[in-house]
Amino acid sequence: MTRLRAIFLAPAALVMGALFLAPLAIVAAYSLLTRGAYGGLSTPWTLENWARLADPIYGVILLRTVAISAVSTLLCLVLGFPLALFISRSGSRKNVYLNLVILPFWTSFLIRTYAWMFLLRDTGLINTALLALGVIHQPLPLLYNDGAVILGLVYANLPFMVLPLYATLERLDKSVLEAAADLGAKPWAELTRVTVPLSMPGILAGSILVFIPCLGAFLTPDLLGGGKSIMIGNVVQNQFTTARDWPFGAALSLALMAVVMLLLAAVVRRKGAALL
Amino acid sequence: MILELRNVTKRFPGHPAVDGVSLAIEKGTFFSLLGPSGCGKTTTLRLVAGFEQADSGDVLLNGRRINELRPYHRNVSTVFQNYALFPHLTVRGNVEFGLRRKHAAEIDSLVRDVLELVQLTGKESRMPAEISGGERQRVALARSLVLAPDVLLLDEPLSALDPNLRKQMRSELKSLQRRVGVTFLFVTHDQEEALSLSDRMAVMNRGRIEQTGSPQEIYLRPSTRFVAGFLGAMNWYNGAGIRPESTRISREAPDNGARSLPAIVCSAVFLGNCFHIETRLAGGETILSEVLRSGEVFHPGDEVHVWWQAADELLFPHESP
Amino acid sequence: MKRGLALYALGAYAFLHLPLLVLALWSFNASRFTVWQGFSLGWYSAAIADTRLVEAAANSLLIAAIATAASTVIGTLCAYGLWKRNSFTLSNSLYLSLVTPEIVTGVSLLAFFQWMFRYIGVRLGMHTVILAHLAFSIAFVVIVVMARLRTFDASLEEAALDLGANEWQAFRRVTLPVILPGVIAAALLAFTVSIDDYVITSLVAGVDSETLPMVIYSMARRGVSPVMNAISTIVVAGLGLLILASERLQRR
Amino acid sequence: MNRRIFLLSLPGLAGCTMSSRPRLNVYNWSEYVAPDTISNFEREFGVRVRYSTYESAEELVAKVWSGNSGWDVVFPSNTYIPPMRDQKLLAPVRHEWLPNLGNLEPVYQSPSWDPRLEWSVPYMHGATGIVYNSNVVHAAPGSWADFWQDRFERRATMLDDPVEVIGAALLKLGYPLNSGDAVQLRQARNEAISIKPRLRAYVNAEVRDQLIAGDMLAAQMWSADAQRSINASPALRFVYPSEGFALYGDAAVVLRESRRARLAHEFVNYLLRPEVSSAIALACGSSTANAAAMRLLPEPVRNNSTLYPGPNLLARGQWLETLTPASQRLRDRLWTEIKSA
Repeated sequence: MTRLRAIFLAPAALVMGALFLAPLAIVAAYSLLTRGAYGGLSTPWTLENWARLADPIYGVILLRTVAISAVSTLLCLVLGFPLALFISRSGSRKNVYLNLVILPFWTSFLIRTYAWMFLLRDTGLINTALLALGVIHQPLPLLYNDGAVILGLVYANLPFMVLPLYATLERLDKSVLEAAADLGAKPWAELTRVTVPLSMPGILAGSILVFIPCLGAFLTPDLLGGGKSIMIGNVVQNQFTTARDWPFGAALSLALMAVVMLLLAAVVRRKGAALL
Repeated sequence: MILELRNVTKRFPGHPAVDGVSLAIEKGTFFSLLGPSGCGKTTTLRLVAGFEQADSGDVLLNGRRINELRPYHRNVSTVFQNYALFPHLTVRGNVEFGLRRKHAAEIDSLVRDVLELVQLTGKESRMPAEISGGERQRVALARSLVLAPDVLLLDEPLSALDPNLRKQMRSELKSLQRRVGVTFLFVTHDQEEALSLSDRMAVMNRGRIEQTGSPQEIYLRPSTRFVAGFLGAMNWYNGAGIRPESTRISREAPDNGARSLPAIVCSAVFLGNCFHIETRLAGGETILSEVLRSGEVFHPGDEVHVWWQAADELLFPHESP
Repeated sequence: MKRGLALYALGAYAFLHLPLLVLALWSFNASRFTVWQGFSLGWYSAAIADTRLVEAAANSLLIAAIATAASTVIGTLCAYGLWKRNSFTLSNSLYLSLVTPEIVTGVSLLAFFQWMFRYIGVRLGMHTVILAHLAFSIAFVVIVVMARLRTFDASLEEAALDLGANEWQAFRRVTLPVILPGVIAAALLAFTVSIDDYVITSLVAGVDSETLPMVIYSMARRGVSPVMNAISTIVVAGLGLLILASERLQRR
Repeated sequence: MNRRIFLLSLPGLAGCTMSSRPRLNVYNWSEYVAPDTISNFEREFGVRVRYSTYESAEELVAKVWSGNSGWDVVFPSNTYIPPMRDQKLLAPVRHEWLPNLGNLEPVYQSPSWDPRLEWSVPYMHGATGIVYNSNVVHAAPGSWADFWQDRFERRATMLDDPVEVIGAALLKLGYPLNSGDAVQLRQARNEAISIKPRLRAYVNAEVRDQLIAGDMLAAQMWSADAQRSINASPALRFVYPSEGFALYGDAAVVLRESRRARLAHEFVNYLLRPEVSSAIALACGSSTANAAAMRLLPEPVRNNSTLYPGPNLLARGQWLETLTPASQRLRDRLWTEIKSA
């Protein structure tokens, strides 16, 4: 068995080693270098980039980012769980329904975002419709605020919630649910006391898969939030683009990754279930 | 001996699960391993099946040492507690799973025969989720039996069934074993199952075998306090064990030389063919007696004498009480 | 309850598809701007005539197909191996790859490829994009497959071994078929992240490997053009029909 | 499904890699050539051109910085030319292979970032100003200070670019666009923060549709994008703010790594042809640096002050310069503060 396991793990180990860890080591080395005169990399080696992280402004931005990401994750769960449940219980059509979830995501992210902008803006579809119906008299400021950012994050990450949830819900033993019904559990009680606890691995996996990309998001706050409130992903992105400060960008992103890893470890330990 | 375990030990982190177990099972016997949960009986079974490797000692099948053989190289087969039927395969698919290297015609006749044996003819194309619990167990049995194993290993196969079905399957299992003549190694925590099914049995506790023998031997002459207590009810008095059915109750003290003690009736439960009467002795000990219903009737609070013959006392001189 | 769930799902689907409908509708608009000026297929003919767009769409599909196939196989095997016994290093590198901001993944891979190719002499191109997609989609596959394996009854596999299958056969004939829905879900996810990726792709792409998101980003920079709506509609409709067809075939 | 797509795509893949004709790899900003510019060159010179585009200068720099990107000709912004030269990424410009170099406008024959055109050949240029919708805004904004007025409250946008936002604030305060002075920069930050509540968003070209539809009254915008918006909606107007404004240029360079320097120069020379350059300027709505090409442009375009502001207006403009590391770092910190305010 050990040999087969080793054979099974070898390709992934090779890919992760060569295409992730080795490149990451380069970035780690970057974080110890100095920004060149024009934005490249140069010696001397220094810890200064790491020292700059002590600046409280980054902490504030990080907290804001975590809050927005947490709200988005929660909304994804609220929206995604019943959807996944519906798909997992729809018998032979479930593959079609599952694909329907994914389908919008085979258009480019940017195109979907522009479509949302078109829906949300002052002269957009939603405001026009509401004005025409006489529900409102002034266009609602739907675009360019945190609400629009959260909407965009929820929309962009919903499949990452639905897919793992579906994978566990689909597997839930029908007999368990029937037993629960047998024991007199009302549908709601069955859901909260049987289905939800049993699908915890999926809930956890989905939440992590949504929360993490939210933390790194930068285009959604730019396009739907109008760039008015910055998320930590923007700060990282800026270091590698406009600021051309790769060493600081490297230190910042490694620190961010460390924070997320610790968060992840805490969640995984508390819930007693790991993703992997 | 078709299966022999010689001084087999298996340690899990922290504790020995199987501790120096030796067993010898003759071909064609129905052999039970009885013990409380966590006693190491399932681990012993898994050592034979090949899912675990012994740390020391030998496992011999047909006199050949099989310690290092992978499960698929051992001619033994397991019926799992939850049956472990393959949910993506039909009944037929499950049964022919192990027959891959044979000719189609041969497979057909083998599958037909074994399904007939377990009375599943006509359900070949059902999925495991579409059949009843009893039928699932029969599929699990058929799937193993079709391979004609030297030993069939059964891991509490009746525990997943409801009580009525369990009784029925118990007798089916016994007659099936008689008919096919395959050696059964049957693991259970249910003494009644072990006693009623086995040709021979072993009682396990804390990774060790306490006693091996026929059901009668073990029931009537338990060699340790644990075995005595685990099989059937047992009263303890002054370090001696007395079975409830060996005790008698009367209003007056008997004068036949039996050991007799004054007691007060605490409860009397009518069980149809007998009464279970619980009495309390002067020292505070309680004694359970099983008395025939044709005898005298006692009520709680009655002052009585409990007595038994000294010959019926079970003594364990090597163990401290 | 059942009806409530269906209604809720309907609402969720509406939320998911509303932008899609908007952009599809928009692609039939005669005007370049977001004002309706009549039905037209002009943007479609423009999209099909745009060789760069078509080539990029083909590149995107090819990259996503190869990267998905590879990462699904490697990721499923890896999930299975980790399920047997966890490997601290490997599972933590997978976690880490998941929490790495895209730009960092992109920059690090670019640096790595450039450093490596200095010695091997190969340049950025299709292969580097595929490798990059493989690298960032494996973690998704492993996680989804693992979620499925967690509910897999290990005694099924022991039963297979017991019935004479060796470890590989047990995996192939029992474990894999049972976890297959999870594997398919994982593949879908990998395909989705691959076909939609812009940040990493744009960094590791070479002269021959422009993908659809890259072209769309470049077009969108100068304002939204209905041509990209048209090509998106074509891609989605095409893949949608493909899925429907394969579904039909499977059921038959 | 995957297998089928894979098989269908294989011939396409093969087609991409097999060709015996010499090939030139050109990496340019998006929408920076006319539809037939590349195909005409291919036909005339019997070569293949692999033409691809980038969205940001950073994307370009990230690729070419290592010196083995595979590209031959790229088009960096003027502020990137000195660093690329210092990093030894650029091949020297061989004037003898560029007979059309003389077509450039005099001012671009000797730009501040490369006075003798040793490393780069100016291509297009532009400026940053204010676009407003004259249907709704009756008093035209004339300065950056106007932008700070309440009348644009929540119906104006600025570019999502620290150079432009901090730059506009610096100019409003009367400081130089490229200031590296910490005090001036901090004041500019305060200015930028003070206008933030009145801005609807920081967006780039995407705001165009919303300007046309009337969601927004005014926007800070690059001149080429502004011209495209005006083409779509004549009610829009572009102004060069009175305090001054940013000027930028993009130039063609041949990378040192190129193994086809001669062909690369042929291509640059081809771009310098008046008819080619004017076609590009017309197709993209950008401002050519080529004087001969300008003369070929239709009268209204040539006299379009958005694209060609003329010497009087230009005198108020300030060329963007390569920032010093210290200034760059301070500006990034201030930008983060502005964005998170």
